[in-house]
Parts: sequence; C-alpha cells; structure tokens
Amino acid sequence: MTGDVKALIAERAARELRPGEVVNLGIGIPNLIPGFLGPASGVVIQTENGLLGVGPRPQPGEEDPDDIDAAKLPVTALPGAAYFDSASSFAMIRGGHVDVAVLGALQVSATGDIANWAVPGKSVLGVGGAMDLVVGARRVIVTMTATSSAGEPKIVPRCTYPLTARGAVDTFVTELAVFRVQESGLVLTEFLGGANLEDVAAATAAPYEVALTN
Amino acid sequence: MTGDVKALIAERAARELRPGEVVNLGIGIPNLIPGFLGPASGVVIQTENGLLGVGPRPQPGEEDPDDIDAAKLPVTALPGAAYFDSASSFAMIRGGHVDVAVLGALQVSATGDIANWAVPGKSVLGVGGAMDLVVGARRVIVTMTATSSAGEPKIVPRCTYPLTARGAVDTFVTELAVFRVQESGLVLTEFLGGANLEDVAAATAAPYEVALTN
Amino acid sequence: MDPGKLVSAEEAVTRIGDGATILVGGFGLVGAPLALIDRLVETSNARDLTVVSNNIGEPERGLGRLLRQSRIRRGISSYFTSNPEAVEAVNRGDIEATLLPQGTFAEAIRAGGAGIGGFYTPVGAGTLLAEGKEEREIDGVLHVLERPIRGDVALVYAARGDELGNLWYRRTARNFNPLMATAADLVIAEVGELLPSGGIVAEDVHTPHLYVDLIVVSP
Amino acid sequence: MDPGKLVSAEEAVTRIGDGATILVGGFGLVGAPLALIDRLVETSNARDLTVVSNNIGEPERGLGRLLRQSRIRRGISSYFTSNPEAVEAVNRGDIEATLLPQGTFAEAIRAGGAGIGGFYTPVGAGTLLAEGKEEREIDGVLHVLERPIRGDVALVYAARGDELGNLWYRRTARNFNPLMATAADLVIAEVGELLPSGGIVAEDVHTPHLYVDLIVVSP
Repeated sequence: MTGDVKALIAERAARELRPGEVVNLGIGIPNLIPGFLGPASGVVIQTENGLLGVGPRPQPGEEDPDDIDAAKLPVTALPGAAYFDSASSFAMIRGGHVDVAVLGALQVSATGDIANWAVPGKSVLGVGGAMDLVVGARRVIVTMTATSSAGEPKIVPRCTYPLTARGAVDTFVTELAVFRVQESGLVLTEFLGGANLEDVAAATAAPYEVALTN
Repeated sequence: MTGDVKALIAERAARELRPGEVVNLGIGIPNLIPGFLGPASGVVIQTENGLLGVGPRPQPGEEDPDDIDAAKLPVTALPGAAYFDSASSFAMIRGGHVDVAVLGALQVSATGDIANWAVPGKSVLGVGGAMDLVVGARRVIVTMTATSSAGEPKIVPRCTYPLTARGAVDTFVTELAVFRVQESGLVLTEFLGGANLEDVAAATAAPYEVALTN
Repeated sequence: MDPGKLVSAEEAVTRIGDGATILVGGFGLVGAPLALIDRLVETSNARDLTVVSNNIGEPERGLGRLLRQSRIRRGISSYFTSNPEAVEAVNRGDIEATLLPQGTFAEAIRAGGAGIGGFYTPVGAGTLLAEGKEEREIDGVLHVLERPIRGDVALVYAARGDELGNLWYRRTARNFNPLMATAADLVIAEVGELLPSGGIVAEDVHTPHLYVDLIVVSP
Repeated sequence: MDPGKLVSAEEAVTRIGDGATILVGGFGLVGAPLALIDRLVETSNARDLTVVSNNIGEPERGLGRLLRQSRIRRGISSYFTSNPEAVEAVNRGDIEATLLPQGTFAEAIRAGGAGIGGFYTPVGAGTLLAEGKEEREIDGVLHVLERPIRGDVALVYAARGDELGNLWYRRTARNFNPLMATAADLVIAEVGELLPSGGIVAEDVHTPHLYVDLIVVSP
C-alpha cells in the first residue's frame, strides 16, 4: 500500500468527522487523519490510554515521555485536555461517550461485522482496545485498502477471520469507494481516486447496491 | 439512653482501634469515638460521602459548607486527606480497604448477624451505606445499648428484624460488656461500667460463654 | 471553543420533559445543583418525574420542593428518610420508592455510564433488598445481580467548570455528581465558577468535558 | 506519620514470592515502575510468576527482562504482541497467555479492587475471547460475564507520592496504575518525587493512601 493510497483514504475519512465529535483513531491509516483536519475542525481526539484532547505531534526534541497515544507515539495535549485512568477511558468508550472510532480491518461484512485482530491459524495474542472501540463507539468507520496484500477482497459476504464484533461498522472507506452499512444492506455511496464500478466490483466480494450521494 | 452510657460505650469502642487502621464511624455512638482517640492514635477516619482523613469538628463559625460527614455534620480534613466520589468511596468499602466499621444496631445475633436498618411493619426507606459497610469492612464493631428502649434484649439468638447482613459482626460493645463473635459461638470477654454476670444475663437473649480477657 | 454549552438555568430545565428520569447529584444538599432544581421547581411544568438521587432533598429545600409539587412519581435512592415528607409521600402511595444500598446505588449509576450490563455485589444479598433479584454464589459468597441505572437528564453541581465543560468538584460536594455526569442522555452542569478552557489542570479534571452537554453558572 | 511505608526497591521486591500474581502498571513502558521491575529482575529469585500487565514489556526492557529469565509462568494482558519475545514464549508453550480486551482487562482489575464479583460487558461477546465464558442477552444485546482480577502484589508508578502514600500520576503515565493499586494484597508504589504529607491537593489525589503499603523512591 503506497503512501498516496493511505493519504487518499485518510483524507476522505477525515471528512466524515463533524465539529464537536469525539473521535478515537486506530493505528495505521486512522493515525494520518489529524493531518487532514483543519485547526478549526472542532474534532476532539481521544486516545484510549487516557487522554481526551490530543494535539499535534510534538516537534522533535520536544517529546514528553509521559505523553503518548495508543500507538505509543509521542503526542501533545491541547488546552482543556483531560487525562484519566484506563478503566475510566474504557468506561467512556464502552458507555457510548466516544462518538466515532476509526480503525483498520482485515475483513468486514455487508452487515457490518468486523474482523481486525486475529488471523486464523496464528496465535491470537493482541487485541488491545479494538473490541471495546467497535462495540462502544456510536459510529464506527473502517479505513482499509479494498484488498489484502495477497489480493483478496476485504469486503466479504461473511467474515472468515475471527470476529472483533458483529454488526458494528457503519462506514467503510477504501482507496476505491465509500460504503455505508444500512438496514437494507451494503450501499456504495461514493467512488474515490477515480475508481469506477468495475474497479470496485473486482475488489469486493460482498453484494452491495450503488446509490451515489455526490 | 444517657450521655454517660453513650460515652462509656464509645470510649471502650475507641480502644478497639489500632494505629494505622482506616475506620468508618456510623451515626450516633460511633460518632463520639473521635473524642476518645488521642491526637497520636494513628487512626484514620473515612466517611463514605467521600473523604479519607476526617479531622476534628470545626469551631463554630468555621464550618465549610462543602465539608460534611455521612451524618451531614460539619467536619474538617487533616493534612494528607483525600476526597473522592461515591462510587470510589464504596469501591473502597466493598473492596475491603476499610479496616473497621463501627455502627449501631437494632439486633445482633450470636453468629454475627446484624439488623440495623429496618423495623418490621414499618416502611423501609433508608438504608444508606450500612449494608455496604458491614459486608465490606474487614472488622465490624457494633456499639449499642444492651436493650431497646422497650427493654428488649438486642443480642438475640436470631434476628427478627430485617437483616442488614449475615455473619458480618465481629464485636459488640454495650454499656454492660464486650462480646466477641467466634467460630465456637458468642464469647463475653469483658464487663463494662461495673456490670456483672447477672446484669448481662438479664439483658441478653442469646447464649454466650464467658472468657474474660482482662 | 464550544460556547453553545453555556445556557441559563431556566433554558436548561426546559429540556426536562414529562415522565423523564432525572439523576440529581448531592449528598443531602451538599453538592446538589440547587439553582437548577429551583428553576425546575419554578419555571418548568414537567411532571411524573423519576428522580434518582441519594436523598429527596429536605422539606422546602432542593428536591423537597419538587416533591411538594407532587411532580415526582418515583424515587430511586438510598435514603428517603432524610426528608420526612418523602417518607409520608411514599407511605400515602403518592410516590413509588426503590431503595438501594448506597454503594450499589453509586455503582449502578457508574455502570449505567460505563456500558456495563449488570454486576454482582455481595452487598444486600440474602436481605429484603435482594427480593426479586437474581442471586448466585461466587467463590462461596452470595451475590446479588444489580442492573445499571441511567437517566434522560442529569443535573450535577461542580465548584469549577471550564468553557469546554470540564468539571472539578470541591471537597465532599463531589459525591454522586461525577457518576451521574456519565449516565444520562443530557447532562446539565451547574458550576460555581466558570473558567476559560484549560483552567483546570489536565490531570485534575474530575469530569472530562465530553460528558457535559450544557453549562449553567450558579447565580 | 507513617514512615514505615518507605523502603528500598530491593527490600520491596523481597515481598514477591514464588508463584505470586503480580499486577504491573504501565502502557508499554510509560507509567511502568521500572526501578521496581529492575530490582525484581536483578535481586529477587521469585519464579513461576503470573504477570497481569497490559503488555509484557519490550525485549530487554521492563517486564521483557523478567520474561528472558523465564520467571513468568502466565501472562494476563490485552497486548502481548508489543513484545515479540513474549509471543515467541507463548508459542513455544513457555508461558500461558490469557488475552482480554483492554477495557475488560481494566474493568476486571477495577472490579477486583472494588469487591465486585463479576460484571456483564457487551465487549467480546460472541467472539473467540468469550469462549468458555457465560454469555447472556441483556436488553437484547449479548453480554459476556467477566470475573474480577486480583493480585498478591501490585507494582505501580506515580510521578508524585506523599509520605502517607497518596499518589498523583502525570499525563498518560496514569493508565492502569490507579486500578492496580486497589487490587492487590500488597501494593508497592514507586514514586518519582516524594512529598510531605498533604503535598497533593486533597481533591486531586488520584490514589488515596489507604491503598498503598510500601513506597519506593525512583533512583
């Protein structure tokens, strides 16, 4: 996956976020989103290791060893930020007080199931906050390439990888398109990066309708 | 119940407390205990409305409206005190971090059952922290007169009033005696206020052994 | 940054509708959002309220005023007894009372805010207060299953708040306020002093601003 | 007032015996009690340890050192993956791994300290991580019953502590430390700075002193 593809996805995902929303950003593409949020975006970033009000990355040499995000990278805190312990942080997440979680996935299904923490046949030894976030956040946005490095579609009729949660995801953003999970099924609402129906069809294993919104 | 009787009981109960112990004091006689603890007692008082390190009552005119104890009376806070919310306070209590609870009772049984919150036939509309304290505190001391205002013994074979908790009490201090609840049964370990075996027998409905320790 | 949170007490209480469940902070009157309660009494007509509060105020003070107006249909509390008029109202059948041990009451509100579906506590197990509730032995000790409590609206009081809605509580006026601020769809915070954003040290924020929807400054 | 709480790191770790369950604070190495861990590695021989920590350190750092000594029998964690050597040790069968979602891990430790016998969470329900656990629907949503976690000893780090044992954590170095400080029979706090009693504002104490048994000052 090239930097261009990542940036394309992150930029589009950033436009999903509305002023005043509290957002938790996963490792990888979601972590690029702050670069696409203007200073007046009004989006508030929460990191599950205990900070609400994450600011920009510090300048080199100005890192504070006690200020990191969930990716264990240095961060700053904005004025009005608050720190809290991990039980409080996940109470916030599980309790539905985080508006949006943006995170990557290995597979997602047309009904919003998500698999993003384990590969079959390998030992599963890291889950972190992924399950809490997809269950707890009011809106879940998955940012990912349309296909795996082996070329397999990640949007599938039914996840074959171990599930993170069932029916939890609202929106998928890939380098090809934006999809919405709706009661009626999966809906493609927007093409990205110049992709067309054929490109998406080749990279998508799940059924979906097309209802472009722009 | 005269002030003398209350003071007698409170003074004896105070001697049950050891340096470094964290103690929660109920309404009534237990609230007199601080008057019998020397400044170097090392006893730390917790009040369940959210303060560890309760100090003496303030001088008249020096009350802080935000500083009260669970009896809703003004208190001060000692240096090194900590304030916390009610969930944290009861986490502390339920989790066994409060060493001793001292509280009153309507009835107690020879096996340490306690009834101290409700009278049969009356509506039961106040329980407060009593149940949490008797279940959570590591040691529970009941301070009470030996008999009710109607002259009925409060130490009974089996509580007839609604229970606060079963098998929770370790020690009873009345104006007549100190009792210990042991595996083998109830043991009278000390006479108080010049009482003798006959006085105690007349005021106690539960069976007990006598094994004086002083 | 979020000036939209600051409103008058009168405006804030218009958000409480008939039949609403309201969580009200305070241990007795200490830490109770008295200006909000007074406006609720004086300028709102919301009726059939379920009040979740450790006490139901005192006669003529705090929630006791609302009680006198017969606008409370149900109380969930650990200690109705501190207001004799609340006891009378329950005994007359005017209000329905649900009594919980104080620690269970606090924990249930925390659970409501924290997305916990229920919890087992040894407190109250085997007593009158466990009647009708599921009980089970865990590691040889009887426990009772308690359900989370949530409200439509929470009314809380904090000595200090900043413009974003971060809150800091003073002394024992903290009590149930931080829990209630997590457990309602709409959280209205009455603050004694309004500070600029960042006016509370970030490590010492007691209630992070995402919990607070509306801010009212005490008169 | 309680000078007995202050000890050397070397003395403190003698209290960890063979087979002990130890709770160790920190998110990665941030907020980890590194001086205590180093002394445990260098001066204690305690073996067959069960380590409850969000991560198992990094290679050659923090708990990763203890792992290399093959003194960890079991790990309870949300993210072993951050130390590849921990993953290898699990795959070789050298250590037994219990994986929990991070929020469940945190909540279970809080429950351990708070006397809660168990709690229902929707997180993980219906997944691999709920296998062997009781599940039930609550209000139409599948929940899984999780049990509290407690330790024999907790090792925590706080930037500031006072002589009584009150603790204050700096920035994101708070993480699991305050929870772990409530959930072990013996709590050893490593503090960056030791203050006189009362040196932390009473409202801003993060861990009240009754939770702390021993205090060690970072070198």
